[in-house]
Amino acid sequence: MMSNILEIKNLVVSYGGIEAVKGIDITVPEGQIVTLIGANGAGKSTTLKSISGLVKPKQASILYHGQEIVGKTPDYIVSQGITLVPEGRRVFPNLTVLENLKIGAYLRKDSLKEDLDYIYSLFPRLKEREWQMAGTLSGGEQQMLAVGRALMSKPKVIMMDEPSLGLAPLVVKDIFKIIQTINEQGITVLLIEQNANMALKVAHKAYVIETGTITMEGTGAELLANEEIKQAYLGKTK
Amino acid sequence: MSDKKTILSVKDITMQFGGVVAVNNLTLKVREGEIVSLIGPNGAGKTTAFNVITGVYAPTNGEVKFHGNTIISNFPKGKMDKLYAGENKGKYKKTLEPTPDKITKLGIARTFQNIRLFKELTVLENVLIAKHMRMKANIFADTFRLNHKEEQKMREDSLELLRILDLYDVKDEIASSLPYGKQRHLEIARALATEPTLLLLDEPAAGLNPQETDELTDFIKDIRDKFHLTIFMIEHHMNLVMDISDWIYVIDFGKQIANGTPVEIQNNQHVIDAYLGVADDE
Amino acid sequence: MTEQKKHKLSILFSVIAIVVLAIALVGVNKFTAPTYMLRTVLQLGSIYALVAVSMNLLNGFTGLFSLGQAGFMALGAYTFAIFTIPVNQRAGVYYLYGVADWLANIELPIVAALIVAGIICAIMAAIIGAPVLRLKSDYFAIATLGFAEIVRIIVGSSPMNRVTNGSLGLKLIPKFPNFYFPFIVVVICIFIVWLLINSSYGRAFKAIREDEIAAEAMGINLAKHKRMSFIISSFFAGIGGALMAMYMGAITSTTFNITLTYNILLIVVIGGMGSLTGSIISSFLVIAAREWWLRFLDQPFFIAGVQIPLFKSGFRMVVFSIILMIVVLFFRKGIMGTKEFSWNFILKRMGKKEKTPVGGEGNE
Amino acid sequence: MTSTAFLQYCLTGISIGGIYALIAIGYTMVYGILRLINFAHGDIFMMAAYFMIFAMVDFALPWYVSIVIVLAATVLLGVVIEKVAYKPLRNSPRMSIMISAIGVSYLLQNLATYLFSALPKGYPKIDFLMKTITIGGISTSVVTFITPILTLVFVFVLLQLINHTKIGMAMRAVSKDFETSQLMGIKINRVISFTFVIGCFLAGVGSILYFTPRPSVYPLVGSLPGLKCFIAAVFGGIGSIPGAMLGGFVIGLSETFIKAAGYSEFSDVFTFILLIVVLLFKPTGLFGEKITEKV
Amino acid sequence: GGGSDAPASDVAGTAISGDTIKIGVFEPTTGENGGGGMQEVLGIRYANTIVPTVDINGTTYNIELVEVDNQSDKTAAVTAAQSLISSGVVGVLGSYGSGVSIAAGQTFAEAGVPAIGCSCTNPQVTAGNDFYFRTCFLDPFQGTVMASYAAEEMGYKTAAIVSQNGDDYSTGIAAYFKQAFEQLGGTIVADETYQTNESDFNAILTTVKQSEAECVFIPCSIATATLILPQAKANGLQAHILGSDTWENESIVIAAGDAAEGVVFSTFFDENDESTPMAKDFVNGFKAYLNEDAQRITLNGGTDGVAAVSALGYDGYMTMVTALASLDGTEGDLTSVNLRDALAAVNYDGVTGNITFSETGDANKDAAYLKKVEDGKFVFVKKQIDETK
Ligand SMILES: Nc1ncnc2c1ncn2[C@@H]1O[C@H](COP(=O)(O)OP(=O)(O)OP(=O)(O)O)[C@@H](O)[C@H]1O
Ligand SMILES: Nc1ncnc2c1ncn2[C@@H]1O[C@H](COP(=O)(O)OP(=O)(O)OP(=O)(O)O)[C@@H](O)[C@H]1O
Ligand SMILES: [Mg+2]
Ligand SMILES: [Mg+2]
Repeated sequence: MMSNILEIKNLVVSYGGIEAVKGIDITVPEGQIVTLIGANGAGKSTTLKSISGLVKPKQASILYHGQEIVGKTPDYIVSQGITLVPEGRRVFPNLTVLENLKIGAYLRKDSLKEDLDYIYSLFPRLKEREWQMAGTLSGGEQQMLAVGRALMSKPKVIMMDEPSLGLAPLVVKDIFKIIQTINEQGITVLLIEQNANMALKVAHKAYVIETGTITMEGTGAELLANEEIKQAYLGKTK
Repeated sequence: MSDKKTILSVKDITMQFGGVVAVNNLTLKVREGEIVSLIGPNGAGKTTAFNVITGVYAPTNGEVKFHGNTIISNFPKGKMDKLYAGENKGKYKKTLEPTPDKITKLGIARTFQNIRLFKELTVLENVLIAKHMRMKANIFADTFRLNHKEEQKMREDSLELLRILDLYDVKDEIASSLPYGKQRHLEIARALATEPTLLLLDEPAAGLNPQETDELTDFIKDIRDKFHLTIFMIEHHMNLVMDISDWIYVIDFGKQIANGTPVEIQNNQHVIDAYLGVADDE
Repeated sequence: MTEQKKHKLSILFSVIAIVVLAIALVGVNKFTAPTYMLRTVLQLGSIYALVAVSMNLLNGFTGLFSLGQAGFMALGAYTFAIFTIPVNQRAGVYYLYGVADWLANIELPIVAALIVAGIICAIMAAIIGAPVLRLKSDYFAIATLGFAEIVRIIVGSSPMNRVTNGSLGLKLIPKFPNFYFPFIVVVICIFIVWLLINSSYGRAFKAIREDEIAAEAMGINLAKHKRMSFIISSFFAGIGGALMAMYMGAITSTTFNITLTYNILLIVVIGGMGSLTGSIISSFLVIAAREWWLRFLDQPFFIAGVQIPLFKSGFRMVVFSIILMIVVLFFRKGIMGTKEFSWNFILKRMGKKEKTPVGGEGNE
Repeated sequence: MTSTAFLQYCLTGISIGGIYALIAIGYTMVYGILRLINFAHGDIFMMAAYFMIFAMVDFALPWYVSIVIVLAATVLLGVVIEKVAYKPLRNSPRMSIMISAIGVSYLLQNLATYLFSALPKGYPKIDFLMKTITIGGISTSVVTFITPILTLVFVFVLLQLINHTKIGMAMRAVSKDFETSQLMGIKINRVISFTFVIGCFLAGVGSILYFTPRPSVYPLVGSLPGLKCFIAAVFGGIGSIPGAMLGGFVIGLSETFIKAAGYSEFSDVFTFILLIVVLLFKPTGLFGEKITEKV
Repeated sequence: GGGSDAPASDVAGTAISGDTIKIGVFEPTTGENGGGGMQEVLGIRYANTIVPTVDINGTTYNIELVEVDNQSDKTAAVTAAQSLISSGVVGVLGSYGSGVSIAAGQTFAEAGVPAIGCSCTNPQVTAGNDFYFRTCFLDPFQGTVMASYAAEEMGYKTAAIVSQNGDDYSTGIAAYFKQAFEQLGGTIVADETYQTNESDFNAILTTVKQSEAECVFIPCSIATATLILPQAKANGLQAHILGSDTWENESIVIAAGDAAEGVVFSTFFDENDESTPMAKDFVNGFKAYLNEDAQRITLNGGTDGVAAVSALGYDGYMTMVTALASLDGTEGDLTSVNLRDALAAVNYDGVTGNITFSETGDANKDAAYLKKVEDGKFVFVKKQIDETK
């Protein structure tokens, strides 16, 4: 039996009275890829934000390696090894591509050279734009940068909120490959994707969230085969 | 090729940001009533091309014609004269750099890659604002309600539009409180309210799940027919693109690398290498 | 149906409210001593309400952060004063340098002078607006601040001696012809701004505030609309300045320094950027607090014959600044946020009660 | 104008410009990180002067101890203000913080009046700063001479700090996006406090240099320099440290020469016109970053 | 005041009721002139401790001071004045700084409450206002005095002027000085102005130095004086510095130190003038009053020196009390309007000289004192009599 690196119990989040997340339970086993799928506004991003401390849940217990992290500040949570690739890229527009990558490794004290080369090998486009201000990158380039930046922190758990948004088909495939590669290196991945097809394919475990509650869970393959899921999230099959 | 009229014609457009050549001698045509897609790798210059067509950026060089009239034209000047990387330096002698509002008035509307609604205003207000441009009354008449009838009509038209686009129920909601998919719809509704003949959509399906993307496909066709539009669209969802496009342009590094029908594009090796990748096994 | 009914009810309520307020005003006039502080607070508060509303039109509704209000008020106040000081008393006012020849015999009626003051400001706004409005956010703010200071210094400078009386300032400016005068002017002006804001042009202003790029993509001519907003705002700031001159009876250029702008900004933000009713409410509250309710803090204060140590001259402003910060802390978006006062709240309650007996009404 | 007079004006202009620059840098740094025009900055500068009076007059401490104490107290004041008046408003609209800043400014002015009376107090003499030195025909005090030099040194150090250190990078990141900065593991409150520490430190230094040759302190003494330095910061492009420095020197020199030309009445008018003209050509100031918004 | 809807003759005014008479103290205690204003208030408070009651027709009334801060700001001044009126004062003392007095003048006139300006010297304060009186001399006189001192006494041919833009007090005196000095055959070689709250005067002083003026006349606030003197010294300015009445304030000497040496200014009051023994008593009494309480010393600028404005404040209060005592009639028809009439006829021997009021309400004072700073002390130079009176 694998140990759970993250255990979320009864997470409730409300924005000014409106409950966006209504008591969900999620367990993330160490070294696995776990994905959350669900319609727009279901509360997926809110869940990730709660884990990383950006949103204060109304009620919850979030255990990381058995340690309670609810109420801790985001910088503390990051320092423990949980990184988030935020929704909407959020690169630092006034920093260069290189600086964005460096700031991803803000808490690290060791040499960055190797990791930079690794990121550049994943996204050659970023190498080309090393000195460009991140704010002027195209949408897709910014998305690559956001993923690269998160990887720079050498996390134990990486949470990605729609990493494939706005990427060209080729790059989307790359992203999923990267997800699998880093997972093989031992990093736990918690993934939100609209591209449910791909996400379920790579996921060991998946949750379906609808209007703030979990309606289904299982292995990626199980959900991929589920008729309801096909109907609601997978669209017309080609 | 059909014999439909060309509504938009982009000629030799180059857009440079200092040394960065975002769009490079791009030439393309959009014919009336069609749905034309613009695809290409990230950073290929698609959004920039849209920005040039809608007047957000004045191009470094080139010309844009709409309904046969030149609406934008420029040639490299000043610092750009030295940096210019294209080949058609002397071809366009005129300088015509209208602001985006002028372009919109001519009948070209757009949506944005990153949704840009009037966030704190209601859905209805968002649409009404788009109608403002077509209003005849001046500020005095409008303030003192001398144009009561016009205002009334504006309101009715807007509500009608919201009804058609399935946004009537949320008309009094604050725009930013809508779910993402609805916000995309509202952006389109708002663009339609400017009464365009050409609609530019920049990644309308970004952030939608496959199911919602399918719905969008039908929706785009619907509005094209209902409003007699020509649609020019940037998209990375190939299902959507291949499904509804009459014609597809592919660009890479700012240059056109292919154009043709969906079937042609899907089988173009060049495009597969640069952009599509090998088709999935399913 | 319910929509319309609601609308009608709101109008009815508003009319009733206005009548009640008017009666209250008459009551204040009739039943308080002419020296009663409330009267002053109401008059000054209403003037501040007008300038705050005019600033809000720019800052809150069009998203143009202007710090030039004091300059336009100066212009309005001086224009008004120059044309209304009684001709036969001009020699006394311009006692040191004399009065310019062209000015010596012009005297306008009060209302005409008010309008002229507004128009001069509007023209000035049109002139400086063309270049300055190209600037963005804080750069626009500093440019307008600069403009205001330029106006203030020039108005008080020696080459203007025979027109503005230079540093010596102007006095014997006609005071309000009666108690109601400022209220009537202010109500009319604010009503016009209210109409404007709720018109299609007003919506265009708000669009610019929300997102300039999107607004432009919707066909809104940014330059033109910003200019209109700037001109109209300045027009009313000018009238506000003129009313201020009437209220004070004597002005010098230092009256219209940057602190005045800060004070107006403060009122606008406390009331809520983008809320007219907010600006109005906050004007009265701020003025009443500073000029009236807190005054006792400056006086030595005794409890059972023992003097409480903190209370002495200057304490009032210390307390006022602290209150200011506390208010901002608790009302982060101002008292009203971007909302206007509305009857919806009451109407909703009424609606609930109504539903049971009327039944079918609500259903479509 | 004789050449000694010309030199005299130059020296005056550069010296006052250096002080403007120091204060303007404080404005610019705080603005850079919080998008806040810290209206209270001029009053912090004023408070620093009162601290010096306490240290040297009321407690009769030697100048070298006093300077340390003054700088420490000023920095502390700035950090406390940040914690009490700005930090709780971190997620509020920009304007609310601005009003809080105006509130702090009023509070400091009124508190100073309330506590120390509005009458001017003499600023203590720091002898070595007031020594007269003679260079090329004009004599001037040490302080006039070292002000611009100190300013340049500080600017150099700051630029290194901001562009080439981790904390500098963190400052630039925080200035754009609090949330994402936190996600990088940056302690944003610490970074913001640090910014105030630097800003107030420079205000403290500026205060010592300013009041030594102008030895009179009253509660409103910070308001006009405050306004001018704010203008200097905008002039150079708010957010830019070399810009603030340049703005300070330009304003110091231009107002000095306008006064020299006999237009003292209009010196501020000229300064503002200069500012507006510069902005019309460079809408974000001389060195301001162009706000390129990707559409 | 003309132009108002309440001509002086038919305002009702405020009536005295009960056994307390309220006197308003309308002074700046914060803002630009907060320092000097406070010293005037101290004079008034001291006077109140000396004469806390007044007998009118055999009835004894307590006098209560109602203090209000006009913040040295004209807008605030009007409301401040209004708040005094609404608290029921029958007479007002103040204000330091002419601008605020001018601003509030009409408010007092309309309410029918007489005001005595203690130290505000601008003619505009009383001109056209039946309810404003003042106990000090006027700017034209002061300007003339200083000009004639410069031109005749010292024989200067050239002079420079430095004044404050937008300040009626400063510009007013400067203008009269200029007029008088030029009439006496001198030339003004530099006429400089500065903005409110300016604290760097190096450029202006260099210009003055360049103009080679023999003397420079600087009518300004206390704060400005303390700033300008050391800068003038550092600048090596040789011209003789002449000041105005505001300069009689020990805090200037304390703050400016030896930079103040040699400065000459005009003032209302000489504590060493033998001709008025009252002055001696006042000075001693007032010093004792200040020393009673450390707080008062702080407010007085950290010394027990007697500022001229304190003396004028004292005289203002005493003049008011004298007028009150001269009222006849009983409770009910003891009104502020009657007090105004009583003031118009008052005759009081004060520490700053005899006080009677002219048609316009100005004290018929014909003497100014010139003083000089020597060894950190104010030294009497001469008494200047106004020949035009
Ligand atoms: N800051 C906020 N204030 C108020 N409501 C919010 C806020 N953020 C999210 N919400 C609401 O909470 C709900 C859940 O939002 P969330 O962003 O978690 O959804 P999501 O599942 O990530 O959707 P999407 O696919 O659109 O990203 C939505 O209804 C949204 O409108
Ligand atoms: N203002 C600018 N300054 C500098 N470079 C820019 C600017 N705007 C765009 N670019 C560059 O131009 C190129 C084209 O950008 P554009 O946004 O048009 O790409 P795109 O084709 O829309 O890509 P995506 O599919 O990722 O949105 C990018 O490499 C980008 O970095
Ligand atoms: Mg989300
Ligand atoms: Mg794009």
